[in-house]
Parts: sequence; structure tokens; C-alpha cells
Amino acid sequence: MNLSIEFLLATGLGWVTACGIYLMLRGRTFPMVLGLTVLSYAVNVFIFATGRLWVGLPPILGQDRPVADPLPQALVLTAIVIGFATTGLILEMALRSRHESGTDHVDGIERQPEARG
Amino acid sequence: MHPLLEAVIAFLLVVGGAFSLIGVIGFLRFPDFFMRLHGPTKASTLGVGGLLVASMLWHWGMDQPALRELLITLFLFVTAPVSANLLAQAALHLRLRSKAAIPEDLDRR
Amino acid sequence: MIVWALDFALVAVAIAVALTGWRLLTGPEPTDRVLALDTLYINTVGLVILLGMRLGSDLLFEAALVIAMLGFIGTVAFARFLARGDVIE
Amino acid sequence: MNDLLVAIILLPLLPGVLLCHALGRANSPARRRATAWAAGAVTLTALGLLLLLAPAVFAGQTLLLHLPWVPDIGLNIGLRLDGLALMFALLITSVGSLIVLYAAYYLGSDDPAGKFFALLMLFMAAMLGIVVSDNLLLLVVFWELTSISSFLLVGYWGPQRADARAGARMALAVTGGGGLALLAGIVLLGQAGGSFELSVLLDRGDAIRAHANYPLILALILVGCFTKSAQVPFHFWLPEAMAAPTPVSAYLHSATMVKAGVFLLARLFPLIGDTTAFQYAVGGAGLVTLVFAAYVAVFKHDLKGLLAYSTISHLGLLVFLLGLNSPLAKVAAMFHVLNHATFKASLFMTAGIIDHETGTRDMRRLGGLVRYLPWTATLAMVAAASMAGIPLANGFLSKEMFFDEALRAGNRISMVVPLVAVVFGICSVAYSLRFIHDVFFNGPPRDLPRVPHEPPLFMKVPVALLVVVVVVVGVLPAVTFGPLVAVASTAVLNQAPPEFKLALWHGFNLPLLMSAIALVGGLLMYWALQNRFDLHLQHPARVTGRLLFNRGLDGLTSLSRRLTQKTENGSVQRYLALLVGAAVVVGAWAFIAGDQPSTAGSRELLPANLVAVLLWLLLVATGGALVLGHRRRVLAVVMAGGIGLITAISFEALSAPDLALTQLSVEVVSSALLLMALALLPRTTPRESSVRRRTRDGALALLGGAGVGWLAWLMLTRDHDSLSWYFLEQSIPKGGGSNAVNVILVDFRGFDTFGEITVLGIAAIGVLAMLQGMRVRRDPAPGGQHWSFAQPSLMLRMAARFILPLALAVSAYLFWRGHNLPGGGFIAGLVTAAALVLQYMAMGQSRAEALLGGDASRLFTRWIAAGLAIAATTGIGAMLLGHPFLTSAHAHPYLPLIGGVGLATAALFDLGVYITVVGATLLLFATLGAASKESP
Amino acid sequence: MTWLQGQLPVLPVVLPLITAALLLAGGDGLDSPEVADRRAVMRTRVLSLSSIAVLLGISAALAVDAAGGDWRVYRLGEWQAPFGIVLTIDRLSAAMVLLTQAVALPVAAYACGGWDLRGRHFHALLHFQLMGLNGAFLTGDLFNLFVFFEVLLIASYVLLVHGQGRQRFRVGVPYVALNLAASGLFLIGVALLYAVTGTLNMADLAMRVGRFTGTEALLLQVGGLLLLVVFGFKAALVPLHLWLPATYAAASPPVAALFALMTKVGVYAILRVHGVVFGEGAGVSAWLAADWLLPLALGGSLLAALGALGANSLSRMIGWLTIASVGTILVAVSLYTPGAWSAAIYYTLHSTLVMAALFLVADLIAQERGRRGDRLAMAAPVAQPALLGSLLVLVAASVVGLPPLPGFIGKLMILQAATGPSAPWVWSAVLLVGFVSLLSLARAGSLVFWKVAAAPPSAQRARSGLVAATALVVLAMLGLTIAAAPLKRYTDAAAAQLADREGLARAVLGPDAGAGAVRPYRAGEDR
Amino acid sequence: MKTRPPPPAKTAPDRETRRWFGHPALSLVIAASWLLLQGSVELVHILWAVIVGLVLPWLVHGFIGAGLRPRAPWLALRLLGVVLRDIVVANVAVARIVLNPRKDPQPAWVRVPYTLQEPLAVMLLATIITNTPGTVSCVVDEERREILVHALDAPDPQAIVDDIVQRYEQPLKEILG
Ligand code: NA
Ligand code: NA
Repeated sequence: MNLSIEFLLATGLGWVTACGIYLMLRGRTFPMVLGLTVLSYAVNVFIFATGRLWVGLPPILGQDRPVADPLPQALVLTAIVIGFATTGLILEMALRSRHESGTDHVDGIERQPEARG
Repeated sequence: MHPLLEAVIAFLLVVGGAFSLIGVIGFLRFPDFFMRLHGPTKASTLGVGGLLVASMLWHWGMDQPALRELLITLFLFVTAPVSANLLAQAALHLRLRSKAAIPEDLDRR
Repeated sequence: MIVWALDFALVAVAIAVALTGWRLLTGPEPTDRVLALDTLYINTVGLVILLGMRLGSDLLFEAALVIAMLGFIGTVAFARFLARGDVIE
Repeated sequence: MNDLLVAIILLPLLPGVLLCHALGRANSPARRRATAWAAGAVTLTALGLLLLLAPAVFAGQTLLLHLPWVPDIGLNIGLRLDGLALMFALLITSVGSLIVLYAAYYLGSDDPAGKFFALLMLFMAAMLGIVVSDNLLLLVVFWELTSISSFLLVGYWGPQRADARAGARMALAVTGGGGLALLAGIVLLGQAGGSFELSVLLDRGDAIRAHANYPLILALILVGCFTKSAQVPFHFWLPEAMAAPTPVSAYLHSATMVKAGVFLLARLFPLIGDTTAFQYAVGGAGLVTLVFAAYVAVFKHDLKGLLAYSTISHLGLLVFLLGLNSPLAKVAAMFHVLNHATFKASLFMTAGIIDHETGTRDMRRLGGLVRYLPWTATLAMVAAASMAGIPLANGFLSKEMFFDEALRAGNRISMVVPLVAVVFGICSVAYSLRFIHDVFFNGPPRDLPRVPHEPPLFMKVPVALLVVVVVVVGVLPAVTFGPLVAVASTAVLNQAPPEFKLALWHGFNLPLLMSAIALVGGLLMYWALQNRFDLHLQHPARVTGRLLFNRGLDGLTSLSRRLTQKTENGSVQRYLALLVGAAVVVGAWAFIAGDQPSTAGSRELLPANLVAVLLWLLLVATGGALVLGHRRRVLAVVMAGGIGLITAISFEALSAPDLALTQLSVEVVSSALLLMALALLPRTTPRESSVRRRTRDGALALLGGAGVGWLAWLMLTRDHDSLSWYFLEQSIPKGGGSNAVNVILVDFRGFDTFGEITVLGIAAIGVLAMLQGMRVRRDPAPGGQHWSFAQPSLMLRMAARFILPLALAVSAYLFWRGHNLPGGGFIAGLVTAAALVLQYMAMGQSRAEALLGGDASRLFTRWIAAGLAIAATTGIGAMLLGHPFLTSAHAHPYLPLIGGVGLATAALFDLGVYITVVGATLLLFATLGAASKESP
Repeated sequence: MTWLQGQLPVLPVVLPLITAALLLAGGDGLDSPEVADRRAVMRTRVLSLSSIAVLLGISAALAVDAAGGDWRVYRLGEWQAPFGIVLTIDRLSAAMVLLTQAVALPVAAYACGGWDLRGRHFHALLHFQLMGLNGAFLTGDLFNLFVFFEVLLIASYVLLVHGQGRQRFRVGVPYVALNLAASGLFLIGVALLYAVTGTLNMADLAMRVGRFTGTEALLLQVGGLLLLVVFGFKAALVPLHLWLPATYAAASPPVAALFALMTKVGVYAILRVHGVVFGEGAGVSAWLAADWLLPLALGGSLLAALGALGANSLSRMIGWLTIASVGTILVAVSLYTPGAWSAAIYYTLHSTLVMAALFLVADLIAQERGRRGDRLAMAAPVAQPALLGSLLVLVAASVVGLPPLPGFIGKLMILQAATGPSAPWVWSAVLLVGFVSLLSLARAGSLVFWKVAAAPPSAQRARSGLVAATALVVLAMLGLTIAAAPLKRYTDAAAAQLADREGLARAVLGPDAGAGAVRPYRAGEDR
Repeated sequence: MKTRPPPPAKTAPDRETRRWFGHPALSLVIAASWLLLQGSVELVHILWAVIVGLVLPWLVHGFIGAGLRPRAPWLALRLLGVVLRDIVVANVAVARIVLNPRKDPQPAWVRVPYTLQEPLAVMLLATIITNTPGTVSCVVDEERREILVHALDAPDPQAIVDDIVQRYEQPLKEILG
């Protein structure tokens, strides 16, 4: 199999997803938010990929050439903005939560640390 | 496109690419942060600057809107030193190791 | 000739990006990583410009411009954070 | 005239409940009297109405009334007044009026009368509803209403007494739960019979009995009946319910509610009765109950406890009679319903008088009361004689009939039945004797709380009336209860009953002999227990149903606690892992258990080049570094920034310039926000997850990542179909722009964008709302040193001055061209916002905000509002012209000097986007900045 | 058709937005942290309430219109479906929109009793929430559904912590985090559907999904199942329910009452996507959700009812009961018959109103119990036992399914609709859930009203405005019983209409049901 | 609910009076940038360039302070030439240092005092120092009026100081003051 851009994208996407999930599952708000952010990058690329990959064919019309599928791009734009809004919100909520409870543990209370390993 | 123009563009591309690389090599190989800081400034000046000028000429040669890259060049020339300045201050605050002796009476308020 | 020079520049910048990535990953100082990110931005500007020439397109200019502008602002934020512990005072 | 049927139920339900509640709110003596009067008047009116209808019923008519309610599910207002209904309705209203009278004197001056009588009326309405329902679902409605109202009545003294609370809850649990089973049974019955109207179903008994679901129907309905009528093993709630005020016990737990189960057995007999299964189940349950409860009753020390078990026993008797495949048994049952109601209600009232006067119901303390309460004692003795089945009292007659039926059943089934009946008789005599002897004789009372006196006259009147009935019926049964029993039996059997004669004297026969044995045996039993075993020290039956029920409930509750504490432990990590896990599981399920193949497609792929591979390597390494180094938080932000940058480059290289611009600007602005947040958080994440936890998370992450990657691969390797050709075709002619992505955003799918900027606006407003009033002190620099370089760098200050106008120009340019080329309102807005954030960084928040015009939160809130309003107004403009929301218009007018100008309303919409984005982003920063300012 | 009639469908989305923008621009009177600007507060309340009242009227008009039986399709931007976004109004969506305003109006009125002053911009956020809910119910486009989910969610994030305090933020972060993760799954699901079918319009999807086999069908199925996880999470389908009890318990009572709608959005989406798109006509992907939905809903509703039994506060108990009632609804949904769907719709109406009422009643009780609030522990007796007790009994009885309340009618409808091999399970679960709920509500009621300290009743009487607002919800709930017959006809018709894919496709996509709308997307072709 | 206290007297806005064309240099830069961005000199763009060039400085007046009027344009051009030349030359020099593995550079911290008055001039000086390879302006100390420069390879630090003062600071002082 020749190495293809598609392969790189699919594997890279999977890898970033995995990183995002792992961070999202951490016990402190900050890494969790970072995980969600990274995960949203991956999800956005996934949506983008539904239009398949095209090189040098941005969906700008009137140049008499084929162009990439514009719809997924528009969807991703919306998703990016929503992701930005929600990330900002949870971040500041996490701050307030820490201010209220004195801990930045995601559960809002310090849990007994599990056996350190 | 005129061959001379082509040659100039090619030259600028080679120079720009080379200096981009050299800057990063500097960034990699020096022993302390303050020295490493010098590397990337090369990348932004002669390196990317060269590429940008090449691109300007190239678009001009292609009858596309040219000269726009001038804006980026100007911008990089203004901002890269500011970044360097701020990062140096951060490094001074963090009291990072410096091969050259940092002046004792540095006012860090 | 131009094609050859373009490829040379592309490879050079790509290697520069990869090497910058090395600093990004290894540090050792936090400032190194931020500087690496800043360099990454600047190299990306070069990369995008080269890509534009390679694809014969003038649609990539804005990306380069915005990368340059926002990359700077991001670096300022990082640097201020490292030096002052906060971004806005 | 049939409309009066509704009135009979509605009278106590509406005027009754409301009047009593309204009148009884204040607790003055006058108000209490008025309340009782109201209740009495309502009850008597209902009774009067019934009497008005009675002649028709006695003439053999069945009064029916049908009003549709929810006909599609078979729930209708269907009422019927036949003999059975009439008999029970008369019982309910007549005993009800006596109870009202009694209660008026029974209740203490602290007891809220309004609540009592209102609930009593509610209960009466429900009870009347049960007996006159023709629609079986409606019957269930009233059935459960009796459960609720009895719950409230039993718990009447709940605020003062724990036993009342427990009793009420148990009663509700058992009878309400049984009601749910009944509901199921009735629904199945209706499905089997094709209707829920009794008048229809009465002729379909055979079809129902032949239906495959018949055993299930029978079982479910019997659970309902047995719980209500306290049959073993569901009997335990009734003694607990004795915590209710005595009028409630007298009414609900002797005369009416507990008879509902009996009533329903009788009511449904034509539908589900007359089978062997029915006979064994119902008759068997009744037989067990009647003897078991009679035996236990002997050993009860509490007056009302004794009466409660006696009631259970007599309910068992009724159930037993209804279970028998003998028409005359039904007659006996109907007769005994009436008899039992009369003597048991009067005995409960007597017990109430004794409790009222002495302050206790414990027979171990009571004694010799005949000296203090001669009248009461006399009445009690007559009623108890009836309970014991002594001749001249009505209880004797029905007991004889019961013995007769037991003998006949014995012939058919087993001689055990008459033996059991005799044991029942012996026990009945014994506990009746005990009731009289222990209370009124048997030496003096032992340290009573109060010195007893005869109660007020009107407290005795109801008892006396009932006792008169006991005797009169006992002597002249045929002319008193005879006709009523006849019509009721006719209704139960759905045909005329065989000839029967209610008379005091039947000649010397086997039942009479059994009665004699019972009488003598009962006397002996009581004597023996009293003198040989010291009855007062006996505590029968340690393992009671109550105990089991309470254990079960406690067990269930603690199971619930354990379960919720175990699972719902507030651990976000667990919840998130569950969510991700669920996604992985269902995804894997589709792959593994599904029958569709998973193979890569045949699309021609793009060959990779060195740049792409290097970027890919960098991405993988950055992701790895992010995961491995995430505990150093600044580093993690840098790494995430790196991933964002590579994402942007990919977008740029893969023909998505708009995405690249947006991703990049969002990424930078997010990084700045993250850093601002980090300023208020610890700089490092503690290492606290166990290896197991990390392994689990790693596995989940890898599975999720692999899944997403594999899906992407399957997708990317095959060509796709899309409706996007339409956008490409229409963007320029109809959307007025050549950037298809932007035209989709502001036009084809402008509604999405409309929602999206709303989200952004809400987020900013939300942050303002959330952080309101928060001022945190920043931590000192790591290592405890002071922060350096307080004065912002001169270079930065100067650069910011230069960049702001330039960035605004770039914004304007990006906005301007967005419709045709990469750009647009959102990106322009973020660039503007970023440039202003740079000002914040360069000159400090307070100065920057002063320059922007003062109170930042209000200012930016208004910007958001304005942006949203502009976007909406663009859409509304189209509406005013009669087009749908967000319909765009565009034109290319040719202006002198300037040339062709593209004008699109979509640009105005985009302006709304721009303003919202700037306002929202700045509000996010400003709020966070204000919160992290040192408190003054 | 008059102008207003023509524009009716979009007003439930646009009007709340305009109102919210006005409320934001006008300020909420709480700029100064110490004192409220009385006039601004009044202005805010009047504007907010009157806007919801108008919305209620609009929704009622929509429902009346929908009762006629035709689909109303509102083409945003005048673009032909499936290319543009459409609002699709059928009986179901109209009913849900009406329900939304019917809950919102009393809840907003209740909040005006003082809760709205406990944080910034309550009314604006409420209107944003309404916009999101209405949009989600009305839209006929899957991605647009995602957008409105986000609108309603982000408003809910903020409303959840309205009133602030440690506990609210403690549950706020998990709530947001989980929903963000779910949003990611939502997007992946939508993306997979688009990647295969090339369309986002739900009517178009319903016609297209059945045509795919092989790996394409597999991708569709994964997408559909991911959406099931998302919607199941929103609907608190066990085992994705764990977030709900603490969250609802921590929310301020009017917000919790409003949140009664939120789980129903999940149910609604399941009906639309898994009921219709992946329903009968989905070829190899037909009844995709059935394998999962029925057992989870059955077991889940029982588990949740059990959870309510051990709850230590009224609001936590209501949270568990909410899960149980959604489970009951989903049981009906998973039966995939029009009768069962009709029951599900009716029960949804009931469950929403009754849970909202319960939260408000619980707050009234808590206010009169002093410091103990709604905790299920001994406290001073309430000042108005008869009033609050009657309200609680009425509402609780309906939750349990005691007749003649709507809960009873709903359960009866479900029982009657359950036939076939799953019937014994459905019957047992529905009845057992009722029984266990009965146990827990009886326990709670007896603890609150009867197990009281020997202290005099607290002097704190519930404000009559609050009681009136609560009574309004209860009355609306009772209305479901009184009007059960016409409502049943309506829900029957709604279920039938929901199942009619072809009818929907003709209404939304035109007589040729969208033939030719999706074409192969290849470089250089078709341009 | 308490009523709101009377609003505090409005503080004077923290901004100077704005004037149209108060920043001629900036206006020119912006107008030129606009044209560069548009990549065209059509009339419509020129018109907009003028508008943008006038409006934006007016709009952000408070943020950018008083306008500047450069005095010696020719000197400025000359300085530009010098700087560009130095960039190229010094870049090559630094490249040698970077690429020669045996070369062990002698870094040094150098204080460059300045007498410039105008902050913008100071900023430009610092920028030039950084852009010419081999030196990076690390701290601009406004109190001591000196720039702390890190030199990559400075066997003779004083030479660097002299060079900077002579080549850049003096011309800047003449141009901007
Ligand atoms: Na957008
Ligand atoms: Na439009």
C-alpha cells in the first residue's frame, strides 16, 4: 500500500482522538478541558473528512475548476465556533467551581488519591 | 515569466528556505535559552522574508495580486522582536541559566 | 528552476518545522517551547506561502497573514503568562 | 333519573370535601360543629338519593349511565346501580352518617376537623364510586382513590404518632400496590372480553374464562382483592392501620373499604368466577384467613387489634363464601356483609368510647368497666354476641348459613372444611368473650390514665342504632335485610338466586350443632387460656407479615442507597468513561454483531509527500507529549496549540482556507483564555490516578481513537454522494457570492449560523453570570518569588498601537471579501477581538476598558445583543416582505466612479455575526480578567 | 393564508431571541452587586412574561394548525429542501412546542417570585433556552438539530448554576463536560450519516438510509448508534443517567422545573431519528435502536424507581423519578407501534408537566421547612400543610400512575399498546415502577408532613404568587386528564403521522420525494 | 429589593479629543495596507482605502496616542537601507556561527544606553537591534534609559554598543526625536 494522505489523516485523527479522550478522563478540570478541546479538533477534522480530501481545490467558485465539497466545511465552521463557545464556558465555570470549593478536582471535592502509581 | 525573474525567485526561495533552516538549527544547538533565542529571529527575517519576497515576485509574474506579502513581511519585522523581547523577559524572570553572566543589578520589577 | 527551488524551500521549511517540533517536545525550558510554537507559526507562514506558489493559488495569502498576526498575539499571551503569571492585568 | 348516579358520587366529592375543608379550617367549636353538620348533610343527602332510586332497583331494574371520557382506551364514566351496588351504597352512606355523628364527638379539640371530614368525604366518594362503577377502569380509578384517602386518614395523627405514619404507609403500599395488580388484571380482562363495561362483559363470562390469559387475569385481580380485603398473606396492614382514629377504623376497616375486595369478587363473579381455579384460590384463601385470623385475634391485647383480626377473619369468611361454587353461598355472603358491618362498626365505636374515656385500649389494664360505663357495656355485649354468633343477633344467622355452606363444601371437597369452620366458631366465641370479660368485668381496672365516665349521648346513639339493627335483623331477617340480600345476590349471580329463606329458626340441624360446639368450645377455650396459660402474657406469632414487609422495605431502601452510592458517586471520570464506553460498545457492536462487512473502498487516494509525513510525525509526537506531559499545564497548553496549528495547516492544504483561518484564530484565542484560567489554577496536575485507572482510560482512549480512525478510513477510501452540487450551482446566481462555504453559512444554512452565534452570545453572557462577584487572589509565582517586570514592555505597548488599526483594517478586509473569498464575519470578528485583547495585554484591563467606553460587561453585553438583533433583523426583514426568515436579496448596482458593487443582505447578517463575535469574545476575556484582578 | 399564519412556524425561535436581545440590551437591573434597580427588574419581568405568553399563543395556534393533519414545512431562506434548512411542523413537534411554553410560562412566573434576582440575566437565558428547545423541536434538519441542542444546552449550563453556590458549580462542571463529550459524539454521528447519504434533511435521510448495504450501511449504523448514545444520555437512559439526580437537585427549583423538558428533547430526538429515520423503512438498518432501547429502558426505569426510594432529599428523589418516567416513555418508544408511540407522546406530556410541578411543589415545601429545606429528615412542620399536602398528593399520585390522573391514563395506554413477546416485561416493569414510586413518594410525603419536630409550624408561608404559578402547572397537568379523549386522538394521529415516512418526504421534499437531490460528488463532474 | 442609589457622577473619559487625520503617517500606512490587501488600485478600492485610512485611526484614537510626524524622510530611507544591508550581512555571519560546529560563540549581555525621547523611537531601536542578527533586545529599561541586549558572539561588547548607537540610534533621534 502506498502511503496516502487519507491514511495519514485517518491515523492522525484517531491518534488525536485517543489523546483527547485520555486527557478528558483525567481528574482535574484543566486537563479535562484541554482534552475536550483536543477532542473537538479531532471531531472537526472528522466532519471535514466527510467531504473527502481534495488538494488545491478550495470551494471558491468562478474559476472553472472542480472544488472540494463545501458543505462539510460549513458544518465544521459552525462546529468550531460552538466548540469555542463551550470551551470558554466550561473553562470559566471550572474556575468558579474551584473558587467555590477550593479544589480543581473535576468532582468539586478532593477525592482520596488512589494508590499512587 | 521572464527567466531572469525566475532566477531571482529561485534564488530567493533557496536563500529563504536555507535561512529558515539555519535559524532553527541555531535554535536547536545553542546551550542556553538566550542564545537559542537568536536562531528564530533569523527564520523570521532573512528566512521567511526571503520566501515572502519570492512569493511577491512570483505572483507579480503570474499577474496575480502581488505585493500583498509585503504586509506580512512588515508585520513579522515588527512583531518578531517583540516576541523575542517578551520571551527574554520571561526567561529572565524564570532566572534561566545564561552562559554570559546576567548583570547583577538587573531591575526586574 | 523555480519548481526545483520551490521543492528545496518546501523541504527546508518542512525540516525546519520538524526540528522546531523537536524543541517543542523537548524544551527544556518553558520559554523554549513557547519560542518553538512561535517559530512554528512563522515557519507555517513560510509553508503556506510556498504552498500557495506550489498550487498556483492566491487564496492562501489571508491564511498566512492571519497566522502571522494571531501567532504573534498567542506568543505574547504565553510570554506574558510566563513572565507575569497572568495574561491580562 | 339515572343522572342522579353521578350526583351520588359527586356530592361527597365536591361539596363534601370542599365544604368540610373550608368550614373546618378554623378550629373553633362552632366551626367544628358546622363541619360535622356539613358532612352529615352531604351523607344523608346521598343516602336520600339512593333511597329515591332504590324502588327501581327492587323492581328489578339496573340503572345505567354512560358518558364518554377517553373512549379510545375504554375509560368512560360508566355507572350502574343494581342490587349489589345498591346494597353496598346503602351500607356506605348509612354507616357513614352514623360515623359522622360519632366522629363529631370523638375528635379532640386539637384535632383539625376540616381535614378529617374532608378526607372522610373523599373516601366516601371513592367508595361509592367503586360500587356504582359500570366501567371497570373507572372502578380502578375509585379503587386507588380509596387507597390514597385511607392512607391520609390512617395517617391523620401522623404528625404526633410514629405508628400512624408507619400504618398509613403500609396500608398504602399494600392496597395501592395491589391496586396496580388489579389494574393489570382489569386491563387484561378488558382485552379478553373486548370491553371495559360491565354491562357488556356480563354476557361474556364464558369467553373470558376460556381465554388464554384467564389464569393471569384471575391471579392479578385476586391480588387486588386480597390486598384490599386483608386476606392472608396480605393481611398484616390492617392491624397496623388501627393507628387511625377510631371512626376511621369503624368505617374503613370494618364496614366499607376492606369490603371493597369482597365487593369486587362478587362483582366480577359472573365474569371470572365459577371455575375450579376460582373456587380453590378464593375459597382456599378465605378458609386459611378466617381460621388463622380468628385464632390470632384471641391473643391480641389491644382492643382494636382484636377487632382488626376479627375483621380479617370475617373477611376471610366472606371471601370463602364467594369462592364456593354455590349460589346460596353468595346469598350468605351478601347477608353477612351487612351483618358484619353492623356489629363490627358498633364494636369499633365501643372500643373508641373506651379508649376515649380511659385513655387506653390495652385489655391487660382494662377491667370492671361495667361499673363506670353500664350503657356502653350493654351495647357492647349485644354486638359481641353477634360477633360470637349467639342466637337472636344477626351474626348468628349468617354464621349458620356459613356452617351450612361449609358442610356442603365439605361433602364435595374435604371434611376439613367444616372442621375448620368449627375452629373458627370456637375462636370467635373466645375472642368475643374476651372482649367483654376483659374489659367490663375481670376485676378492677389497673392504673388507667383517666377515670372513665359515660360518653356524651350522641356518641352512644350511633352504637345504639346499630345494636338495634343487630337485634331486629337477628329476629326478623326476612323483612329487614331480606329484600336487599335478594337483589344483591341476583346481581352477583347475574340471575335470580335459588329460593332461600332467612329465618331465626331452621330446626335442629348440623349447623346448629356446630354452633353449639363452637359456643361451648369457645367458652372452654377462653377459660383455659385465661386460667391455665395466663393469656395476658402470650405473644403469638413472632414472624409476622408486618415484620417481613418492614424487613423487605428496609432491605429495598438500603439496597437503593447502596446502589446509588456505588454507582452515582459524583465521579465525573466515571460518568465520562461510561459515556465513551457506551459509544465504543455500540460502535463495536455494529461491527461485530452486525451483518454488514467493513472493508475499505476503492477511491483513488492522494499520495503522501514528505511535508505531509513530517507534519504527521510532528502531530503524533505532539499528541504523545501532550498526554505524557499533561501534568505540566503550561506545556500542555503549548502542545494543544501545536495540535491546533497542525490542524489548521491540514485544513489549508486540503482545500479549506476558511476552516484554516477559523481554526487558527479560535485556537489562539482559546490558548489565551486557557492561560488566563491557568493563572488562577495550580500550575501542575497532581499524579493521582492509579495504574488501573490509567490503564482503563488508556484502553478506552485507544479503542475510541482506533474506532474513529477506522471509521474515517472507511469513509475516506470511498467516493460519496452529496447534495452539495446545488450549492455550487446556486452560490453565485442566487446566493450572490463565490465563496460557497460562506454562502452556505450566511445563506443556504444561515439558520445554523444564526443558532451558532446565539451559542457564542449565550456563552459570554453565561460567563458573566457565572463569575459575577468572583474576585480571586492570584497565587504567587512558582517558587514563591515575586513577579518581575510589572511595567508592560515598551516594545509591546508600541507594537500594540501599530497592530490595532492594522488588524482592524485586516478585519474589515476579511469581512468585506468573505462572501466571495475566504473570510467572513466570524474570522473578522475574531481578528478584531484578538487585536483588542492585545491591547488588554499591552496596557492593562482597566485602561483598555476605559478607552472602550466604561463598564465592560454592560458594553459587551450590548454588543452581543446588537449583533444578535442585527442578524435576526436581517431575517425578519425578509419576513416583512412575505418571504421566509433569512431569505436573502442581493444586487450588483453599478455606481458612478465606483463601479459594480456587490450588495447582499447576507452581508448584513454577517455583520451581526461579526459584532456578536467581537462582543462575546471580549466579554469572555473581560469577565475573566476582572475576576482575576487582585481584590482591592 | 395570512401573513402571520405563514410565518408562524419560525416565531417560536425568533421571538425568544429578539426578546433575549432586548433583555440583554435593556440590562437586568443587577449591574450593581448590592442593590437591584427596581424599575429595570420590573421591566425585565414584564417583558419576559408577556413574551412567553405571546409564545404560548403562537404555539397553541401552531398546534391547532397541526391538528389539521398536514405537515407544515417552513423553508428558511426560501431554499428548497433538502438543500436548505426547513422547519417541519407536524402534530408531534407542535405538541412539544406547546408543551415547552406551557411549562415555561408558569416557571418564569415562579422565578419572578425572587429566584430571578439571584444571578445575572435569568430571563434572557430562559429565553435563549426556549429558543433552543423550540428550534430543536421544530427543525427538520439533523445538523440544525445539533445547533439547537447546543443553544438549549449552553443556556442550560448557565441556568443550572443560576443562584450560584458551591453545590451548583460542583455539579455544573460535570454536567457541561459530559454534554460536551456527548456533543462530540453527536457530530461524529451526523458526520457519518452525511458521509454516506450526502444529505442532512431528516425526511431525506428517512428515505435514503434504507438504500444502503454493506460497509455504507455499517457506517450508517455506527452513526445511528452513536446518536442513540447521545440522545440516550440526554434522556438519562440507564446506564447514562448518573449525571441527572445530583444535577437536578442542585439546580434552582424553577430551573429544575424547566429542565423537565430537557430529557424530553432526548426522547423526541430518539423518536425522530431512531423511530423514523432508522425505523421500519431503513432496510438492513431497520429498528436499529430496538435491541438496545427496550432492555435498557425496562431495566433502567426499574433501577431509577429503586433509586428514588433511597433518596435523601425531595429534589434528588424527583430526579430519580424523572429518570424512571423517561425510562417508561422509552419503553413505549421501543415498542415501535403507533399505539405505543401515541402512549409515549401522551406520557411525555404528562411526565414533563408533572415533574415540573413536583420540583416547584418541593420548593414551596422547602421554603416553609426552614433550614432543612427539602431534605428528607425531621424538620419543623410546614405552615400550610393542607395546601402543600394536597398539591404533593395530587402530583405524586400522577407520578405513581394512580387514577384518574394523567399518569394513570398514560400508563394505561402503554399497557394496552404492549402486545407480543415483550408484553410481560413491559407490564411488569411499568407496574413495578409504579409500585416502587408509590413506596418512595409515600415515604417522602410522610416524612415531610408527618414526621415533624414538635416545634410550631414555621412562620414562612409560601408567597401566593408562587403557589399560583405552581397551581398553574398542576392545572395544566390535570387538563391532560380532563381532555384525555381529544388528546388521545391527537397523540394517536401524531404517532401515525410520525410513522408516515412517505407522507413526510412528499411534504418536505416535494412530489418526487427528493429524487435527484443527492448526486455523486466527483471532481469535474456535475458542475 | 432596595432601590438603586443615584448613579455616580460620570468620570471624564480617559481620552484626548479626537481629530480627523490626527495620525497622518498611520493613515497612510493603513490606506496603503488596504490597497495591498485588495491587490488592486481600482477607484473603488482607493476610495475605500481613504475611508479606512481616515476612519480607523479616528476610531482607535485613544489606544494609539498622539500622532507622529517624521522629520527627515531621506534619512529614514537611508536608515532603512543600512538596516536591510546589516540584516543580510549579519545573517550570514550568524549562519557561520550556527553551522560551524567547532565555533564556540562568546555570548555577552550588553547595556545600550539611549537618549531617544519618543517611545516609538526607542521601540524602533530595539526592533532594529533584534532584527539585525547577533543581538536581541531583551529588556528596555525606561528608567535607566538603556536597552539590555544579549549578543550571541561578542568578544568586544563595547564595540557592539558603539555600533548600535552610531548606526541606528543617532539617525533615529534625528528622524523622530
Ligand atoms: Na460560522
Ligand atoms: Na437566505
